[in-house]
Amino acid sequence: MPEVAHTHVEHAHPAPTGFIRKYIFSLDHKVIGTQYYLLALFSVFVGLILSVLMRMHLVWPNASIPGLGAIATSGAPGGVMTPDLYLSLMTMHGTIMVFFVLTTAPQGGFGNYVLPIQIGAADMAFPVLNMLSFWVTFLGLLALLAAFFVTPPLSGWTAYAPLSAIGAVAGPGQGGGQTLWIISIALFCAASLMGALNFIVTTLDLRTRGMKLMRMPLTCWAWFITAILALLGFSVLLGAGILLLLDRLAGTSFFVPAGLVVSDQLLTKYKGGSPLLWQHLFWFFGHPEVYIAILPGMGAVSQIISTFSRKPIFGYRAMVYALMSIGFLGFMVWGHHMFMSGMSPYSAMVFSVLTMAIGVPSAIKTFNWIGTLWGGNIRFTTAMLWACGFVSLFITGGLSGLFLAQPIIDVYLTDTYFVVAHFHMIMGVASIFAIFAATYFWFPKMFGRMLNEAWGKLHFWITFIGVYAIFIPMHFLGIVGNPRRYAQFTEFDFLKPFIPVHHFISVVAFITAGAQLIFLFNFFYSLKKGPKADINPWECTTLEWTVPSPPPHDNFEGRPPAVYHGPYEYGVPGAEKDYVMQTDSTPLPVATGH
Amino acid sequence: MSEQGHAGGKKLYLSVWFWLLALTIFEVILAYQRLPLHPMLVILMALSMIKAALIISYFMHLRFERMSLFLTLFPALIFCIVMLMLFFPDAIRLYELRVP
Amino acid sequence: MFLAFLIWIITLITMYGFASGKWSFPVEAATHAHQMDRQFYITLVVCGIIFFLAQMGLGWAMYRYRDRTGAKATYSHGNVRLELIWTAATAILFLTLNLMGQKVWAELRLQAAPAEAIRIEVWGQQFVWNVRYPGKDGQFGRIDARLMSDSSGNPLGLDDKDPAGKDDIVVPTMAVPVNHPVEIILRAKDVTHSFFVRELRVKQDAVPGMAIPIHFTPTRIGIYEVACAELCGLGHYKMRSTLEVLSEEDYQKWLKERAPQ
Amino acid sequence: MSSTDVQYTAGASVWDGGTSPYAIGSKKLGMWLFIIADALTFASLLITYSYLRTATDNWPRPFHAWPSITMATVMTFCLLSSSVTMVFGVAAAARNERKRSAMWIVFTILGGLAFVVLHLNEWRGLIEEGVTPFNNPWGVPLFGAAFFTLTGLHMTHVIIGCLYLSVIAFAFGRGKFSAEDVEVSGLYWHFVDLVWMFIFPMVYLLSNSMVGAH
Ligand code: HEA
Ligand code: HEA
Ligand code: CUA
Ligand SMILES: [Cu+2]
Repeated sequence: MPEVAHTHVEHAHPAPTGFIRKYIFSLDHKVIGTQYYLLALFSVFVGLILSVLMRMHLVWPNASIPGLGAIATSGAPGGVMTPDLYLSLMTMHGTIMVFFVLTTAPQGGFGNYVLPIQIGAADMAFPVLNMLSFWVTFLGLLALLAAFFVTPPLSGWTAYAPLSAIGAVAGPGQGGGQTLWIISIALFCAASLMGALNFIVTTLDLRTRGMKLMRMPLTCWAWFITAILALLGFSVLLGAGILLLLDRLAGTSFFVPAGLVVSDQLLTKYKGGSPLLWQHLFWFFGHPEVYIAILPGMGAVSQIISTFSRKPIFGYRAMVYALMSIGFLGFMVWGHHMFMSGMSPYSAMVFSVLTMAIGVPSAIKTFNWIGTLWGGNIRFTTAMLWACGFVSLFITGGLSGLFLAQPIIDVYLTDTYFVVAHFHMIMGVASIFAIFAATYFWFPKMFGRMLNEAWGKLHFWITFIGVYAIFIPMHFLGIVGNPRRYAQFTEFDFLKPFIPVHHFISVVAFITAGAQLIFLFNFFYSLKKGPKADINPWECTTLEWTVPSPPPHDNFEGRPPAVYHGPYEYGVPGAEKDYVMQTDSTPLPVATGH
Repeated sequence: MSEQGHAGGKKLYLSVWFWLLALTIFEVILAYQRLPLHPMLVILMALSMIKAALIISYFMHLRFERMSLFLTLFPALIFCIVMLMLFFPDAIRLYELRVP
Repeated sequence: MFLAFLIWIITLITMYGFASGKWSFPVEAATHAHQMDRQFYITLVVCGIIFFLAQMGLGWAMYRYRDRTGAKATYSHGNVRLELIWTAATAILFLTLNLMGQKVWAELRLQAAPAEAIRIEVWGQQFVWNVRYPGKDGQFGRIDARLMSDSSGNPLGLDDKDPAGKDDIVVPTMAVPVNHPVEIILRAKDVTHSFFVRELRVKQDAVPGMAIPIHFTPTRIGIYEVACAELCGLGHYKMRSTLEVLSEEDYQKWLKERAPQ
Repeated sequence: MSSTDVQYTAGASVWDGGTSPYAIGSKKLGMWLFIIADALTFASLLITYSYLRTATDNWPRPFHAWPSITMATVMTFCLLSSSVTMVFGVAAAARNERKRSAMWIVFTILGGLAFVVLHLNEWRGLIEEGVTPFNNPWGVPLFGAAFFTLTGLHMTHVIIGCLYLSVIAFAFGRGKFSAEDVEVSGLYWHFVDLVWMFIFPMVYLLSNSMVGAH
């Protein structure tokens, strides 16, 4: 080990004492991480309930749901949902899930909690910024929920202009609610930028002695690269959001062309803008965003699979390079969402090649996960089950992306349920599976107690079978041409034969959604009553397993550890245990090639 | 934080300032040369890039930092801006397909 | 290891679902439809094989290497040669697949419509379609947004001062002759819509402020439903019209019946 | 992304942890990253402007040598000069001459304020001529929209910068904050200056009344 001059930044703020400073406006990355996690947990259940309501409306458009009439008097008179309420539910479902669940839990939640510990730091680089970023996210969530109660917006999570830009003439939800939606997204952008900046600086500057870049756990790499994507992506979305807000409030017309006639009313206010411009700006952010949603999950899954296979990760360097190239290519493919938008057909060809190219690093990751399992001695804990489920779902969802990536096939499949199936498989459930895997894995560290494994497994089995049963049939619906974002399937002759399939999907969705209550119960029950967790229940090698569960205020109590090994030294021949901690200063018994 | 603080003397900064002003004046004069729009755009952008480079390297001290800082920050920014340029084929298509 | 079996079973059911033929595209009613479907099925086979191998491999690894008491995991950091091989293999596979598809796309979208194509304008608005034929003179008349009014029966705002517009036909459903190239010019009055006819394998957004041309040649007589495939507001789900592919004589008759006096 | 691994192989020991690989404080690195993000936000607006201009016929070119172009040049002068005074302020701070540093920063703020005042005056003139975000006397309403959005966002940055620098000058002069804090605020200020180096030619010079068509 070369001795490096040690100029570690000492932990500036002492442990706070009052309740408010300790739990509400806390500067401790662990508390903020937990806050993020709980925010995501709340949001995911809101999103889940919305999806259940959506599935109800799709198959029983005229049924009256008891109690709903009282909550949404205009959207559901007498408890019967209107088509516009359906679209609002869908918009909210998509927005909440993408922004407030998949961008918060894996990065803001686990990243915040675990990253500083894994690299041996006492906290994030900018604790105050960290706190701000959480609270601004929280404000964003409030604004979004408020939108739902003002006039729920209905232009989808992609908010295509002019529908989203011209105000209430375009539909009942396009008034104040849509404005709040944009404000919410803008706040979210600001918060994510603060968070991303903090993550990058922390990873670069606060690694402890010996924590070389190529010794960082893959989780840290994933969070780091995600932060870079977020920094570059959200800044563009922020610009786009400002412009859309101006279109709505200041009378500019960046995204609205002249001469619109909406329900026989000529809009003279707008002149000369371009709807495609919004789509470009949105997807320039939007595609990196979907990788923001999944890269941290990939990191966590790599960590978990290696740990429970008791085997070093297969091809550590290849995994790092694959993460980098996914991130890099991720900025060059946004046009695949716009093949049929009126975009130049030449651009479509370029975007198509680049999109298929992303399959290559993704395949490397898949192979290496399987390669890690291969020859291992696999311990099927609940966390491991979720991680393996993730790999299976990622393959399924990723391959359907290859269909959509070819414009000639996308002509038919775009905006059908095939797309819905694709993104639920890979994002809706693969990423969520990674969150679950991470939850079962880090819960003991975060809360000092173990989650119940038996319930966890039951939850896993139902969810795994459930999501396949929900989303595989959606591919078939796409193939027969069922368009997405339809409130009912009663108006088209060709759709009527497929209503039974929708029935099947809905029923399975209700069961699967119900099964999530098992998780909720397990979570809160174990929080209070679970068995106490040891320092290192999974016999894992990374730094967070060298500190007590839960870790003390500044993690290492002022004595940052030194690191001597790569992160995944399992099953080392000749070592006394079957794993070697990163802090273990004895050299490995065999030459490892590192 | 200290060693590079003294990297340049007053004189250096004043000469950078002078060059920035000179380039600005040059741009203004150029703008009145009745060039067609596109060559003008290219020249003006090139000049602005030089100005930006002067500000970044001297006023913002990047020249006196480690090369790695530059490599961390700017390739990503430049890459994204180049990517944003991919919007333009569409701007031209919009120009062609536009209806009043 | 139970999961391994489950993954195998799910894989097989999924593959059966795709292969059963119960879920297939609607009939092919345009010249390019066949090539398009073929590209889809080639992709399906390639992806199907990858899907099968990857899921089976995943399941096998989980089954074979489940926790065996006393056993120890093999210690390996990976194998660079193997990684290079599969990286190259997937790269070549994906690229070939892509290039095959690009050819069809180029024929469909990069080439302009043939000169003899019938030109029709299709207009989207919340939540109906309007179709305009140029009439005998082959010229579309002038349009003025200020005159657009559904209630007074002039949804497209035809300006009656323009003689070219006198014989324009504006109707809510459309018809085209079989085996004759058709060029459709997509327009939108208010927000973005998308013109979708399953059997013709046609889909294209209609964007306000732009006139987007697409072309195809129908090959099969029949009545097909036109759907809207881009979220356009609360009536999106019922924005329906029909497209009839007629024989040449029927088509001329159809036009005559609708020509303005 | 790919740059990081270049550094890794080249950088040897500084990347091994326990120290900042760039030998600068975290705050400075943070400000640099903020600048990258903010630069992209501006880039997205400038691209929007260029996109719309490319797609539009007869983009107005209303700016005459007097007053618009001249005033904009004077404003450029103000900003550039304020950048130099800021550099001197930072240098003084590094030598720990707190009072002198505060003085230079005050000059910087004055430069910024001069810029804002001139700019607002120009806005007023244009508004009197009938330019609004949705209309203007020369057709192509997007001209006003793009103009006010771009310059407005930039002016907001200048105003925020003035406030930020006031806090720094006041506190630093009184012995609070470190030289690094001054340097970091300087980075922000130079960045605001830098953005103007692009807005000035793209919005003003290319819309001066003598530029060729389209
Ligand atoms: C986490 C989120 C996520 C991820 C990771 C992806 C990944 C990919 N996506 Fe997806 N996508 C979305 C979320 C995501 N997507 C969302 C939300 C939408 C819809 C947005 C909307 O309109 O509302 C969408 C829409 C979408 C479209 C637009 C469809 C349309 O609207 O018409 C396209 C088109 O190209 C596409 C392609 C891809 C591709 C090629 C990948 C690739 O990255 C996939 C790569 C993975 C693989 C290829 C599988 C890897 C495994 C192997 C290859 C194993 C090989 C094994 C052997 C050979 C044995 N996606
Ligand atoms: C993360 C993303 C996510 C997730 C999890 C889901 C989950 C579900 N979604 Fe959703 N969905 C979207 C993202 C997501 N969706 C998006 C982006 C759209 C597009 C919106 C638009 O068009 O604008 C959409 C649209 C969409 C539609 C199409 C609407 C239309 O086009 O008309 C439908 C229809 O059935 C649907 C159904 C469901 C169902 C039944 C579930 C679930 O019920 C399935 C079962 C659920 C789970 C297995 C997850 C439970 C997870 C937890 C409880 C997590 C715990 C969390 C922590 C530990 C932090 N969704
Ligand atoms: Cu029209 Cu959807
Ligand atoms: Cu994408």
